[in-house]
Amino acid sequence: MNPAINVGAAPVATPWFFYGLAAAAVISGLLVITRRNAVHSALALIVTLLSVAGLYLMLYAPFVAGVQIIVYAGGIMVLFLFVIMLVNIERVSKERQFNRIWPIGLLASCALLALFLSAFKKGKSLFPDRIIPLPEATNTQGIAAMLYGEAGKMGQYTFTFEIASLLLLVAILGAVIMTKKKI
Amino acid sequence: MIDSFLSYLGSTVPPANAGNQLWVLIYVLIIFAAVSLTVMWLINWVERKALAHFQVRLGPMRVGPHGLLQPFADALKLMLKEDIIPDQADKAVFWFAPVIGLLAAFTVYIVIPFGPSQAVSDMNIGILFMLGVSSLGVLGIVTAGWASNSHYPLMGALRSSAQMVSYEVAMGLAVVSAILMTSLNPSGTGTLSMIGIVEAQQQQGIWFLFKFFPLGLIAFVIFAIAMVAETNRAPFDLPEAESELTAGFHTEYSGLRWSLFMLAEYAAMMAVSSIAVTMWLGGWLRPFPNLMHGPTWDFIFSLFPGLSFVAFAAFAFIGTVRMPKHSYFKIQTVGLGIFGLVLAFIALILLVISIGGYVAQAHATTGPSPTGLLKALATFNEGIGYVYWFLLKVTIFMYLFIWYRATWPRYRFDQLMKIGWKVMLPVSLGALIATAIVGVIVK
Amino acid sequence: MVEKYKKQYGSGLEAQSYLGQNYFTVDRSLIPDFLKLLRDDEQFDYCVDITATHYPKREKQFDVFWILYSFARNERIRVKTQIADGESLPSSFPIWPTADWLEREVFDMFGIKFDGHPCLKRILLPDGWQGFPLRKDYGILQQDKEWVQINLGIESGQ
Amino acid sequence: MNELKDKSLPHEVSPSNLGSSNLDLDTPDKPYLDSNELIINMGPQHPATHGVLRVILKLDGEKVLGTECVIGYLHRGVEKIAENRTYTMFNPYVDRMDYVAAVSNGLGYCQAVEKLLNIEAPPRANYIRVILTELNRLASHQIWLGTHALDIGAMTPLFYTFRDREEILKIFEKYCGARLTTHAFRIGGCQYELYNGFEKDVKNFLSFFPPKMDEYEALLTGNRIWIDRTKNVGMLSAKDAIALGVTGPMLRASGVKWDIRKAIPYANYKDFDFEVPIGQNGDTYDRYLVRMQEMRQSCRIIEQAVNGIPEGPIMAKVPKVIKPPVGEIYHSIEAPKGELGYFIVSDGSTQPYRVRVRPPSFVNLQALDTMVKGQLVADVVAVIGTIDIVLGEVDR
Repeated sequence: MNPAINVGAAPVATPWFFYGLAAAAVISGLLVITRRNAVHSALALIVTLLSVAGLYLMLYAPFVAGVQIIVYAGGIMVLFLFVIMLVNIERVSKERQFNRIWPIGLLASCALLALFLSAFKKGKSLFPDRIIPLPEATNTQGIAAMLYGEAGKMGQYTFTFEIASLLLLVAILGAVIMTKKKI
Repeated sequence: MIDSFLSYLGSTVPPANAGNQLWVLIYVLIIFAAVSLTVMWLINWVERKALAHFQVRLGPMRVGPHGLLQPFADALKLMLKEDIIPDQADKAVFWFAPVIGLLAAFTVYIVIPFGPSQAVSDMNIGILFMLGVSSLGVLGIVTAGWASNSHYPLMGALRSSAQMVSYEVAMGLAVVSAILMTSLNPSGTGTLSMIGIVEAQQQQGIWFLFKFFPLGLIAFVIFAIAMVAETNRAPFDLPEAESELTAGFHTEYSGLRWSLFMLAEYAAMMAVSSIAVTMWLGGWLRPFPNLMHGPTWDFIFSLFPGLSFVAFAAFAFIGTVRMPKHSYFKIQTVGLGIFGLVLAFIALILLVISIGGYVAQAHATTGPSPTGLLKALATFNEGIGYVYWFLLKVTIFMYLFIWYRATWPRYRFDQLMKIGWKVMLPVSLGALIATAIVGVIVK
Repeated sequence: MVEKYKKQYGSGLEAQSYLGQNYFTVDRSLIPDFLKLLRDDEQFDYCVDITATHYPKREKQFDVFWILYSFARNERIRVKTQIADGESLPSSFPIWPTADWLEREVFDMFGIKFDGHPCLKRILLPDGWQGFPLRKDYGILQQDKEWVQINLGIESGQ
Repeated sequence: MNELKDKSLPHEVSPSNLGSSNLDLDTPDKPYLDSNELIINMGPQHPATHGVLRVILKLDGEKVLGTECVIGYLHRGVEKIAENRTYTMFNPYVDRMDYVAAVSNGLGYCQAVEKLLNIEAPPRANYIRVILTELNRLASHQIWLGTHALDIGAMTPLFYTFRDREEILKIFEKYCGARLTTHAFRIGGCQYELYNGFEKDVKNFLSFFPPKMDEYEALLTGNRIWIDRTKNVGMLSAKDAIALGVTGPMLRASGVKWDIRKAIPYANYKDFDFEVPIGQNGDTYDRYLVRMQEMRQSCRIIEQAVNGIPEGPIMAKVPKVIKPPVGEIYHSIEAPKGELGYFIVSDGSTQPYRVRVRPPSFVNLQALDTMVKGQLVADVVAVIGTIDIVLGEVDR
């Protein structure tokens, strides 16, 4: 929340909201990987996703926040829960939670942390002139323009976007074929 | 603080957009109280009475005249009832599940536009927010079913999650086709804002229900079916199918927690009805706002709220007169009479406000804009008109919910899924594509 | 029909009639074959009921009845056989699936065992029940007394 | 279900497939996608099991792999009671078996004892018996319709049927003082002469009831959801039905035109002109239609009977002390639920040596497993409803 980025727009809320949401996201993120009970993990993941949605709102990106809630919290997580509920919880809770390659995991985490730190350090010099500060009223349109284009012109990401949707379609068909024995 | 309170009166944007935090708080409180009360008292009573009369029964008759106080008695009973948490249940999740459902159901009301400025917030992504948050309601049901650690609730939860995820797709597509229609505005851009959608209908001079006939109607019907499924009401009440799963996901719940589920269910019913009204039935707009405009028409339509209450009061008085003349019914007779008087008093106030609004409008056309009381009356008149027409339309939907429940048997799970995926989804997709094509041609 | 079977089975089979209702009294050894014959050759395809009667003073204590009906002939007959206590009968479940519960009930009430029944266990009474209630020598009062003494801790429920 | 239909029964019946409704709870079938099978206990306290039926369901998700009925929760030892009562004293007990069709139970018992005594009830008594029994059939079918529809989720028909059943119960009450367990008949005829205005009451009912039936049908017969929920649900082919000993409307819905009132007429049913409605597919919808048709046919019978009640005595000459000669008799009638039979063994004393009741609900309930295997949980409820059981009769 650098006020300098969003020139002319009032801050959505006080920085305390940011700290609150960030803390919620981090804590529930930790709960996701430490809870033995899979349903608890899933619920914690939902809290993480909602906190992140809140962060998007603070960044004047309501569309992304809305999509985050609909797709992840409302859709995917419900399916997650659906699947998890069919699993025998008692058996799972007796199994080992972490596998043996934790050193590699630790290494990866350290690398990620380093990446974050460098991004944070260099962020100010990297991003300001590349981020287009969009006021809330038009950034949904902005996303649309990038994805679909406007005034007869193809958007910046139209092709990539369509490729992604095609990929998803293929994935769906694959899933159907794999599960259905005869069509 | 008082300045802030007064200065906002008559504002044309919702308080959150005006940055008026005091009014945000007031609105939230009003909406929360009003929704809880309508759900707890009015809808509960109407549903029981209407259902009873469908089924050649009388319904509640004892607590209060014609059972008017029955919902309060029930609420009291539920609050005092022992709150049982099963021994094997996952206690934390069990405790939290109804809260999730309730939160989701009530958060939605933030963006529901009862009028152009009668909403907490006019969000840019209003409809998206609404669909997203209302889809979180299923989490309450799923976690409740799982946390009960019992077979029937688990099956209810499984059914409910599958059902909601499936019907959300058709629902979303139907909504998108209405959103497409907003892009035919004179201004040329569509909107996701709930207020913007209603305004688009006003600007285009047609409810989206009738736009591109029958495309708007198809989308509306799809939504109207999907919203019944989303709220787990008959004939799609499989997650709580009484005769199959005893009570589905809330089998193990009792007392206050159970009543939270009921509250959430009814609040969600009102919320989805509000979406339908906003998207297709012109939201807060009164009938024919463009054809029949002018002070006289405004006045005639502004009499409706007052006249409705006159009708309610008349019903109450007729009931008072027809009450059996027996000492046993004395309290009830007096109570109903007082209730009628209260209604008549409300009717009087509403009529005064509408007349005051007419006078103010007449003043405004002839001389300088009115101030003081007259201005306040005009403002109230306008606001009451908006809220009245909006709630009237929502009421129709609420009544339909009850009607469905009295008439239809319950679908089976596989049939429900088949309808969701094989009928509703293609039809709504087709309607969406057709709407887009027609829209491009028209534009 | 009667003559045919009399010839075939001889003394093991006796055809009688009482108040216009026909019944065969057959020897226990003929039981599965004769019933199967009735179903296959005489079209008695509907087994109305299977039941028994207890005569404690007789040597062969039980009369077991099959009440059969033929849709094609619109005729109802009974088959009756006598067995002693402890003897078992072949199950008629393979002939008429409806015999499943009917035989279970006979077992439940009389303790007559049916060989080849898929799951011969008590049906109306709880699994742990003692004795067979429809036997004539079943002590109702004694049973009742025992139950109240164990479960209610009182001397007698009567 | 299709597998079962193709199987030619009863001659190649395989015991593991048909009739034996005994779950092997310890050895699960092959797991599907490694998901665990669910063993669910439906009842004895469950809103849709019509009393105290307990069905243990083995489920794969929502699909039913097998069922086992656990019955006997309402067992009162009626048959044992009979051995300790005189013939007359036992008469009221039979009303308590199928308590929604008490009159039919009484008719069956009285006629069985009459047969044993070799006496015949006088024609006037027979007419009264027919009228009351058919009224009772209507009442029983109304309860079936209401509860069946409620199980499938339609709440309203329940109240409609109970409203109209009330009129029938009023007639019973006026006739014999009781509404439910009527004990309307006596061995040898009827105890009570018709009250004044009986014919008028019955005729009023006959003009009142058919429009109400149209009302039920308006709610259900053409209802898309009702059809979806009942068509092809709980299929029972004619061969299966016969092999399982299923009788009554269930057998007729499977396409077997067999009604004891026509096949082996009792009372004076052969005097009346009525049809025996049958179904084609043997599914739940056909059973619904058959029962609805039966109700209309019952109205026809009542109409003919009430217009032709002869004068005369209502009791045959029955000895004061009923002491039938040694012998055994089986007599059955077409109760609303199927063939209700009484097998009475007399040893020449005043008490029956053995009374065996052949309960239609009990035998019909056996078909549950065959009918629901491979279907969904919701269908179990529909099928229990369509079998039309009364646990008082199943458990006796």
